[in-house]
Amino acid sequence: MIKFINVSKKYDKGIIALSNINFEIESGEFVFIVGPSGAGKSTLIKLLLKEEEPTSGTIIVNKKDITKMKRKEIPYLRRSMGVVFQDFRLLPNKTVFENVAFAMEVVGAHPKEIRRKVPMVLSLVGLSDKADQYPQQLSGGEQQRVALARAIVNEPSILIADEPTGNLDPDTSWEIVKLMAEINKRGTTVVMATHAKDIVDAMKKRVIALEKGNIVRDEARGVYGYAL
Amino acid sequence: MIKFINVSKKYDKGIIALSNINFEIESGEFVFIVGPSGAGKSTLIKLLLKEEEPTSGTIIVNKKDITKMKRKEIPYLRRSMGVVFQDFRLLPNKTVFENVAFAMEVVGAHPKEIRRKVPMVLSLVGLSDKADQYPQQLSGGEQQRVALARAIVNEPSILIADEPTGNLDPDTSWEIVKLMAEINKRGTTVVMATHAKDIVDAMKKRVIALEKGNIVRDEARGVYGYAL
Amino acid sequence: MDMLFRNFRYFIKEGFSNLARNRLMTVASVTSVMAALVILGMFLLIILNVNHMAYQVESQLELKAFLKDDLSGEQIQRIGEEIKGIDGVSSVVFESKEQALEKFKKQLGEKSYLLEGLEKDNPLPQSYIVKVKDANLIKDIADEIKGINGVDKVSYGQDVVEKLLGIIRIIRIVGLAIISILFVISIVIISNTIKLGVFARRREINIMKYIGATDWFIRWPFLIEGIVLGLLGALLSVGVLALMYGYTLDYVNSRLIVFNLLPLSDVIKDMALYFALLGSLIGAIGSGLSIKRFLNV
Amino acid sequence: MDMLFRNFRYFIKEGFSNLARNRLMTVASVTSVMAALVILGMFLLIILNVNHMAYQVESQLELKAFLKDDLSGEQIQRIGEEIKGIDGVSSVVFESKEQALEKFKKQLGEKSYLLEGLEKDNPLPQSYIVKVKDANLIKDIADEIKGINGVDKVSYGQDVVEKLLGIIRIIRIVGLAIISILFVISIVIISNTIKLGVFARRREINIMKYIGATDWFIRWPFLIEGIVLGLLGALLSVGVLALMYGYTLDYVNSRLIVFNLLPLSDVIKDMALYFALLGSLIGAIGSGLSIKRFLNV
Ligand SMILES: Nc1ncnc2c1ncn2[C@@H]1O[C@H](COP(=O)(O)OP(=O)(O)OP(=O)(O)O)[C@@H](O)[C@H]1O
Ligand SMILES: Nc1ncnc2c1ncn2[C@@H]1O[C@H](COP(=O)(O)OP(=O)(O)OP(=O)(O)O)[C@@H](O)[C@H]1O
Ligand SMILES: [Mg+2]
Ligand SMILES: [Mg+2]
Repeated sequence: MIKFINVSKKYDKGIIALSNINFEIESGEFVFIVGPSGAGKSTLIKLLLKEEEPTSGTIIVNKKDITKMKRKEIPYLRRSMGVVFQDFRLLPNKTVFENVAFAMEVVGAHPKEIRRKVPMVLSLVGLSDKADQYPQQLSGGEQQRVALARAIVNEPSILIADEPTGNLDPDTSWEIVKLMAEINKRGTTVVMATHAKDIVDAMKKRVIALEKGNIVRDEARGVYGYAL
Repeated sequence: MIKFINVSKKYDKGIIALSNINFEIESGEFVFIVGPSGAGKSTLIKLLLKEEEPTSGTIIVNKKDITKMKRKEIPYLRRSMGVVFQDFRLLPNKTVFENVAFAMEVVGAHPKEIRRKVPMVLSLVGLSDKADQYPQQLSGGEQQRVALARAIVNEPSILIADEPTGNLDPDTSWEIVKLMAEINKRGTTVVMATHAKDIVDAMKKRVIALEKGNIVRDEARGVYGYAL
Repeated sequence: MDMLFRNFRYFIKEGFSNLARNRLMTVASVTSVMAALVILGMFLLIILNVNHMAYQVESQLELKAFLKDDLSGEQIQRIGEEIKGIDGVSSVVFESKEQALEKFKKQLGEKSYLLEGLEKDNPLPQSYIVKVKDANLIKDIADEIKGINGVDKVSYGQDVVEKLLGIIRIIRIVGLAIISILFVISIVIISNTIKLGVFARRREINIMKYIGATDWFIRWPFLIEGIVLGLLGALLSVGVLALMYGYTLDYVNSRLIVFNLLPLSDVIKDMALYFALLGSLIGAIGSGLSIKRFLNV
Repeated sequence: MDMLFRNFRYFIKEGFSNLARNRLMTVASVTSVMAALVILGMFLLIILNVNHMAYQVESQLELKAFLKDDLSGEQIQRIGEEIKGIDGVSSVVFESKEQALEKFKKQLGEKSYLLEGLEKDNPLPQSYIVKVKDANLIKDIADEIKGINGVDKVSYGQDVVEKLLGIIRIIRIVGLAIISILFVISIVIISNTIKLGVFARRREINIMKYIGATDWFIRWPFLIEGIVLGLLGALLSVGVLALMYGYTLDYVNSRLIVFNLLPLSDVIKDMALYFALLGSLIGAIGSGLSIKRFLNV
C-alpha cells in the first residue's frame, strides 16, 4: 500500500530531515510513527502527500510511484488519503460544517450526501454543537477534532494523522484513538505520528521510530520508547 | 499577583466558556490548569491578556483591575507576562531569531542586549541551529519551542503557557517543563494550561481543574485527575 | 453532467460568499475598479464628443463652384444636376450674383459703404455652394467639378480647410493615444487590485490544494469573484459617469454652446456593455493569473 | 532619546525589509500607485499646456483706437503717449490711413480689385493698435481710451474676444474639474492598494499586538512602507511622464504647430516634487488608516 525505498529528504542549508528511509506498510495496518521533535515525522507525511519532493528515492502509494506522478494527478492522490495536519489547516473563512463539507465538495459529492454525512462525523468527534462556528472560535482541541472529522468524512483508504491528540486531554485523546482503531478495523490503513507515549504503549500496534532522519526501530507490536 | 473574582465569559450564541470563576495566584507560584478540551483554559488565559473581555467579574493582575484598564495600558500589561500561545502565533515573515528578538524590540531593548540574549534563550530551548529559519520551515515541536523562547526572553514576572508541550515528545517535554520550573524557582509566577497527565502528576504543583467553565478542583499539590 | 452542474452551483455560491465574507477587500477592490473605469470612461466621453464636434465641423465644410457669367438658366440647371451626380456630394445650393453681393456686404459690415454703387454692374460671379459627405473627399470633388463645362473656378478655402483637417486628425490621434494609455493603465490597476485580494488569501488556496482540490475547483470561485468584482466596479463606474455626463450636458446646454454634445442615451448604453465586458474580463484574467502561483503546492 | 532613535532605526529597517519580503505585494502596489499618478500627471500636463496656449492667445488680443482725420502729427503723438500711460497697456503701434488700406486689400485677397481707385480719397481711418497685458482688462482699457480727445472710436472685435475669453474660461474650469476628479480617484486607488496590502497581513498585526507592541510601534514600519510605496510609485510615474512628454515635444516640435508647448524642465521638476509629496502622503495616510482596525485587539 505504502512503500518507501531509499528515500532521503534534504531541505535548504543542508538540513537532512530524512536519510535513506525504507519501510513498507500493508493495506489495513495501523502504524505509529514516533520520535523526538524534529526527527522527520511530518516530513515523511509531507512526502506522502507530495507537499514536498524527496531528494532521492522512490515512494509507492497504492502501487503507483508518486515521485513520477504528473501534476494533474496530485489532487487524486491526496483524496485517496484523509489527513489530519499537525497545524490543522482549517479554512478560516468557513464554519466547522463548511470545512468538513469542503472535503466532500472537492470530490464532487452530492449535496444530499453532504448534508447527511457531515453531521454524522461531527457527532463522531463530539462537535455537533459547534457546527456553525468558525475555527478561530474554537478551542485548540476542538480545531484538532474538526481536522480529524474532515480527514475521515470521505472514508479514505488511508488515514494519516500527524499528532492528532496534541491538543486533547487524555480522555478525549483515547476516544479519538479508539475511533481511529474502529476505522482501521473496517479496513482503512492508519498512519499516525504521535508523542502520546501512553497511547502507543497501550495500543500494541506497529511502531516506526525515527531519530534525526533515520529509522531506529520498526517493531510489529511496539512501545513508544525507553525514555521517561 | 493574579486574582479572578466572580469572572464569567459568554461568547456569542450563548456559549458559556467560564462561569463565575474565583481564584488567586500568589507571586512565585507554579500553577497547572487542567481540564478537558473546551473546558475554558485558553479563555481564562485570553482574559488575562485582555484578548477577550469578561462578561462579568473582576480580574486583578499585579494589583491592577485590568477590566477597567485603558486601551493604552494594554501593551504594558501584555509585556508584564510572557505567553506561549496554543497556536504559537509566530510571525511568518520573520526568522526564528527575529521572532524572539521582536519581543525585545517591543520593549525597547538595546540591540547589543538583543544580540546577547536571543542566542542564549534559543540554546536554552535547543534551537541554536534553527535561528535563521522561518517558522514554516520548522517542525511543530520546534515552533512551540520558539514560542516559549519568545515568552521568556524578557524575563517577565509572569509566564503563561497554553499547552506548551502539545507538539513535543516526552523527553523534550520534560526538558521544557524543567526549564519552566527553573524559571519559577528564580521568582517567576508560572501558569500552565496542559493535558500532559504525566507531567502534572509528577510535578506535584498546584492544580486548578476546569470543567465546562467551572472550577471543579483547586489543589495545592494536585494530580491531573482521576481518569485514564 | 449532473456533477458538473452541481459543481457550478457550488462555485457560484462560493464566489459570492467569499465576497460577502471579505467585505473590506470587496469594497476596496470594487472602488478601485470603479475609479479606474471612471477615468477611462471620462476620457472616452470627452474624446467621443471631440470626435463628434470634429465631424460637425467637417460636415459644415463647403466648396464654391463659380460659374461663368454668360450662361442660360438651362445651362445653370444642367451644371447643378451634374454636380449633384458626383459621388460624395450631399447638397447643392445655387447663389445668384445678387445674393453674392448681399452676402459680401454683410461680411464687410461697417465698411459695406465701399461697395455702394456696384449693384448696377455687379462684378461678383454666380455660384453653386456644394456640401460634401466626407471632408477628406473635398479636394477630389473640387477637381471633378472644375472639369465641368461652364464652371469658371472652384474655391474651398484650401489653406483653412487643409489646416483644419490636419488639426482634427491630430486631435483624433492624440485622443486615441490617450485612450490607449488609459486602457492599459486601467488594466494594470484592476489586475493589481485583484492580485492583492488573492494574495491576502494565499494560505487558504494552499490549504485547499492540500485537501485534494483540483486547480480548477479552486480557481472557479476566484474567477467568479473576479468577474463579479469587475462587473460591479464597471456598473458603478457607468452609474457615476452617467451622473457626471448628465450634469455636464445640463451645464453645456444651458450655456448654448456652438457645438451640441452627444446625448446621454447614445453613449451610456454602449459604454455599460463594453465596460461590463472589460471589467469582468480583467477581473477573471486577473484572478486567474494571480491565483496561479499559489496553486503550485 | 537614545531609545527613540534606536526605535526609529528599527522602524526603517523593518519597513524596508517588509517591502523586500512581500515582493509580490510591493510590485503590485507600486505599479498601481504609478499608474494612478501617470494618469493624473498626463492630464496635469495637458491642462498646463492648454492653459499656456490660452495665455498665448490672450496675449495676442489687441484693440484698435480709430483717430479722427483732422489731427496734427503732434496731436497724434500726444494721444499715443496718453494711451501708453494707461495701466495694463503693453504696447502701442500707429497705423496710418495708407497702411490700413494696404491691410484691407490683403484681407480681401482676390476681391481686392473692388478697392481700386480708393487710394486718392482713402476713406479708412488712421489708428493706434494697442496690446494689453491681461485680456480681461481689455474692455476697461477700451473705455478709457474712448475718453481721450481725438479718438473717434475704439474696436476690439467685442463679439469674438468675449466669446474667446468665454471659451478659455470654460476650458480652465473643465480642466480644473477634471484634475480634481482625477486627484480624488488617484487617492482612492492608492489608498485602496495600500489597504489591500495591509489586509494581507492582518494576522501579523494582531500577533504583534498580543506580544505587547504599542500601536505606534506597529504602525511606524507600515507608515514607512506606505511612504516608500507611494514615493516609489510617484517617482516612477514622473519618469514615465517625462519620457512620454519628451516624445510628445519632439513630435509636436517637428510638426511646427502654431502654439509652443511648455518645456520639459519647466514642468517636470515641480511635478516630481508634488507627486513625491502626494504619493508618500497618501501612502502614509492609507496605511495609517487601514491598519487601525487590526490594531484593536
Ligand atoms: N521547509 C523546511 N525547510 C527547512 N527545514 C525544514 C523544513 N521543514 C522541516 N524542516 C526541518 O526538518 C526537520 C524535520 O522536521 P519535521 O517537521 O519532519 O519534524 P517532526 O518529526 O514532525 O517534528 P515534530 O514532532 O516537532 O513535529 C526539522 O529539523 C525541521 O527544522
Ligand atoms: N471566539 C469564540 N467564539 C465562540 N466560542 C468560543 C470562542 N472561543 C472559544 N469558544 C468556545 O469556548 C469554549 C472554551 O474554549 P477554550 O479555548 O477556552 O477551551 P480550552 O479549555 O482551551 O480547550 P482546549 O484544551 O481544546 O484548548 C469552547 O467550547 C469553545 O468552542
Ligand atoms: Mg511534526
Ligand atoms: Mg485551549
